[in-house]
Formats: sequence, C-alpha cells, structure tokens
Amino acid sequence: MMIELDPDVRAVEATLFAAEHPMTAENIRNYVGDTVDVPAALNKLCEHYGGRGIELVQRGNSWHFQTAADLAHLLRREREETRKLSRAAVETLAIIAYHEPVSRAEIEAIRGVQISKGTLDVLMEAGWVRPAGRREVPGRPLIYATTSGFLTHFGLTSRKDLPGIDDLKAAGLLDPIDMALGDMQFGEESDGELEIVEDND
Amino acid sequence: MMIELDPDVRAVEATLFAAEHPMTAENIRNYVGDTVDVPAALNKLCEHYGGRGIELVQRGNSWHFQTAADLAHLLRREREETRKLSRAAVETLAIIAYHEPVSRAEIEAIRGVQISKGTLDVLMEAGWVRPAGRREVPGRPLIYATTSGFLTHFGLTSRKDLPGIDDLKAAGLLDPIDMALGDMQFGEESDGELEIVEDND
Amino acid sequence: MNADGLFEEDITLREADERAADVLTIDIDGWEGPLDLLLTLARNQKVDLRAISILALVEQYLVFIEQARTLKLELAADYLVMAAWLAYLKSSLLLPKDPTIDPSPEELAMRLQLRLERLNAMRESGARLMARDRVGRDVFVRALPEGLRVVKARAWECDYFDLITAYGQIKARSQPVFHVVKKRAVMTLEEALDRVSSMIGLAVNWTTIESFLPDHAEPALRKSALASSFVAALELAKRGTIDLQQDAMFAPLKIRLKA
Repeated sequence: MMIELDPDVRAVEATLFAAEHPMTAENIRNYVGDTVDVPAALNKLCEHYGGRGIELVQRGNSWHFQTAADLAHLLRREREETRKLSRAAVETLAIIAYHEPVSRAEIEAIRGVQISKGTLDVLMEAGWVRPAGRREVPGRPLIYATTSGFLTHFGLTSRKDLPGIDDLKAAGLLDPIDMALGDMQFGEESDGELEIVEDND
Repeated sequence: MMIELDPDVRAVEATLFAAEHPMTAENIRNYVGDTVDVPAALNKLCEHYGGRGIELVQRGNSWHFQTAADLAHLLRREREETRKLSRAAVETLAIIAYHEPVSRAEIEAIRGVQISKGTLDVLMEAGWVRPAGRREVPGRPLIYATTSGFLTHFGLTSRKDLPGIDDLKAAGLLDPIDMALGDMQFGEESDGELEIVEDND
Repeated sequence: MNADGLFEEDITLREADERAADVLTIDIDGWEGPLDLLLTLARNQKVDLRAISILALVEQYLVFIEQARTLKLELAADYLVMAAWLAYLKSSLLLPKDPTIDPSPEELAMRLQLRLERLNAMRESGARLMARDRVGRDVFVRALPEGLRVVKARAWECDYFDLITAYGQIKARSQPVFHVVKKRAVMTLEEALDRVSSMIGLAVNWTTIESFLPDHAEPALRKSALASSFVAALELAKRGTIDLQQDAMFAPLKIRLKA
C-alpha cells in the first residue's frame, strides 16, 4: 500500500524532522523552496500524524514534531526530571503569561512580596520569559512577556490556550493591576527582614 | 480518515523518535513492555514510512529514524552574501589580467605596494584567479593567471578585449587627477587588505 | 482540578493549610509574605474566596500574628505593617458608617478580597501550567536531530569599470615623471640693456633707475626688471655711456647720459 507521496509534503516533513528547533512556515520555506505551499503541506502532515505516536504541533507561529502526550509514561523513565521551579518562579511565570506585558512592580503587587532578582533570571534562562521593552510611565520600568519557547514547552498553540484564561478575564482578575492599592497595603520592606520572606530558590 | 492505530506501533514509533541512539528490538522492549511484539511493530512502521520524508532504517541490529536520503540537499541551505572586492584586490586582479602569468613579487613591483596573502585568496575564492605553475627562476615562485570564470564575469571573450594603455589614456583613466586620487587612497589600502585577512579566518 | 500534586513545591497548599490550623507549628519561612498568609487563612475559611468574611479573616490574621509574637517568633516588618492595616480596617468596618471617608471601609475590604482572588487565580494557573504536557517531561522532541545548516556562499562583486580604472590608476602611478619648470615673467639682461640704452637718450638730467622700468608690470616682473636694469646700468657705465650717482646708502640710484 505504498502511496506515491506529494514531494512538497515529503520535503516539509523531512525539514521539520531534521530541525533542531521549532520552525515557522517562513523558515521552512527557506529550506524547501518558494514553490512549495508550506501551509498546505503542514495541514496534510497534521492530518497524517493525527493519532500516531509522533505528532506535528503548532506553538505560536512555529511547528515541530513531538511524541504523543499519552505515551509519556513510556518515555518518562530514565529521563532526568526537569528541574523543579520554586513556587515564586511558578507564580511569577503565571503572572507574566496571563498579564503580559507586566513590569516587575506589577508582579510584586499581585504577589504581595518583592521578587528576588534570581526568579526572573531563572525564567529568562529557561527561555520562557523575555524583556519586552519599557512601560511609558514615570521611571520607564522594564516590562516582561513570554516567548515562543514558553508556548512550545507548555504545549500551547497560543496564549489563548492558557488554562482558564477566559474565565479569569470574565471575572475581572486579569484587569490592569491597581498599583495604588499595592502601595497602600505594604510599607517598604527592610533588607534584613526581607530574608525571611524572600523566594527560596 | 483517522484510523485507530495499533497502540503497540504507536509506542514503538514514539520510543524510536525520542531515542538518543539507534535502538535494538531488545532496547525498545525495555521501554514499551514485554507484551509488545516489537519486530511486528517495526515492520509495520517500515511499511508506513516507506516513501515518506522520514524513514525507519535498520543498521545492524539497531533501528532509527532519519530523514529520507534523497532529501538531504534540503537540509543544507545556501545563502549568498555579496561583498565588494577591496581596492587592493581589484588592483591585484587587474595586474594579473594585464600581465599574466605573474608572481606575487611581480604584482607587488607593479603596484608599488605589498599585497597580503588574503588578497590572492579572495580572488581565487571568487574563481577569477588560479595558480598557473611556477616561474623557473631562483625560488621558483608561484605564478598566477585569470580563469575562464574571470572572462565570463567581466563579459570578455578573451584577454585581448581588455583596453590597452592608449585606450585608457583616451578614456582619461591615466589623467593626473587619477594619479592624485591614487596617491590619496594609497594610505588607505593597507586597511583594506587587513580586512580581507580577517574575513578569511 | 485537584490541587494535590500540582505544585512542584516542597510546600503544598494542603501542608500550608495544616500549618495554619495548628499555629503552634507555624514556620514563618514557609510564607511568601503577608498576602500569602492571608490567602491561606482565607482558603481555610472557604474554598470560594468571593464568599469569605473579611472581618473573620482579619481576626484570624491578627490572632495569628499575636500568637507568633507570644512565641517570640521574629516577624518580618511587612507582616506587622499588614497587621496594623488590618486592625485599622477592622475598626473601620465595626464603626458606624461615615460617608465622608473615601474609600469606604467596605470598598477597602472588597479590594483586599479582589487581591486575594487575584493571587489565588495566579497560583492555581501556575499549577495548571506546570501540570501541562511539557516538552522534555511528558512529550519529547527528537533527541538527535540531523540539524539544518546554512552554508554561507560568498559572492564577490567587482564590475568591469572598477577593474580597468584600477589598472589605469596603477599605470598612472608608475609612469615616469618629468619635471617641467613653468615659464616665469622675467626681464633678461639683454632686454634690460636694450631698454635702458634706448631710453637713456631722453634722460638729459639725473633720472632714477625706476623710471626705466615698464609702467604696468606685475610685481614679480618689476623686481626682475629692476635687477636686470641695475646690472644693465652698471654695464653701460662701464662702457662710458652713462653716469651713475647715489647720494647715500639706499638712496635712489640715478643715471644720466654721459655728457
């Protein structure tokens, strides 16, 4: 039952398979040539791999092959466990993902504590968070957003796929952060005592 | 046209895809479990991937996925970068074209400036100049000549098409102004040559 | 979704709840600030944060802080700041309503509740994110992809005109150099002799040598003419044609036809 395969589909399949990183349609076109209808080939491949042990997935604008999620139990063993993130890092990541772009002060206003320098560094080092310019307010604070690597790692097609984001939005829990309230409730934290409440990472 | 796939085939497919090394049937069984008929699953996979952009191949007793051999050319993308020849290189090329075959020492005598090794390398890389044997004088220096690629690039049928000294004079290319210009740029040439040396690293 | 196991944390919410319930075993290091403590107390009270009693929550927090103090636990300043603020909020809520106060205590209580909800939402969302099928943990990409390469091909650019111009310039540079001295405006000795001889007939009286120079000569030519005319005058004097006279050093040199 060998079917003569569309050469364009084969080319896109091989390119994505050999790639070390997820690729956008534009990237792929640079390899397979301008004559190939890359989106059409991607669609065919998606269909073809549906239900197989390997899947073609879209994350943000990028595409890659990965093993099917339901086979995790077979593959997980003998693999180093991904480094555990501190609670501070997890919360900070969630705040950035659901509110992006946000400044450090805004993250702190939601969490009610200062975040240590290391927390953002860990997220940036993981390739999930990046500085995304500055907020045009007094002080011009840096603002942070998530990356396409974040979408890839957490298996999200786009930020719209963030778990529960619609409900949170509807409940007003993703509204702009009321910075005034943050100031009102918390005085300045002195350095020595900060130790106690600082992140444990 | 989603076909419910054999779970055993899926498991073997995913395991091989994520593997860090080619795997024997025994290796695979360690992951997918003893109940799976690994050879049968491998056969099905072989059949399935026949003619696709990805192939399942057996080397010795081990199996692995690889991109289809006939698509290897896709995985190397050539990107052309156009760069202007440095002034030193243009002059060297001109001297070779008018005086070929010439040794490096002869080129330097005509130019009145030393040329770096990189200058000739660039001209050879461009495909315009080739070594043309050695001059039978003490030291037996390499001599250089132009190539047919040179003639093609500059639209010449033969070297006889190059304008003679009289033509150059008639065209005003030997005017004192040019001489002054030449002198003026004289000092900058060493820079140009240095750049080429760096580029070739 | 079950909260158990969602946090990749050594402290799970459940453990935290237990700690809150038994204040004697509190470990202040486990709290990420007063808001975190408040949230845990609130969750202890009700799962739905929108239905909690802020007044009861404030009371629990203040009791908690008081107990920590009696145990002589050192509390970070922000816990105490929060305690002071909550004490103020509590008394405001208990006092008869004063419409002049803005924001009203009810408004402040609502904002506090919203903050707790927001923090809780982010905490749960973080846990749900971590529980997704993650690359490298649940799903895998190829371990050893062949990789895609970009091969840089350098193309060199040079046009024909550049080529022949370059050669022209080399040639121009290496051509033999001739030095030609530009013709300058001078009056030769011969010219001066002719001129002075022909004009001397007019000079019956003493006449300055400058009078024999061309009238509208360039300064350079005039200097040359002066020098040549001087030598010519000496020559004519030597021949006995003219007389020379100078009253003092650097005084005007005068000549006249020999009588």
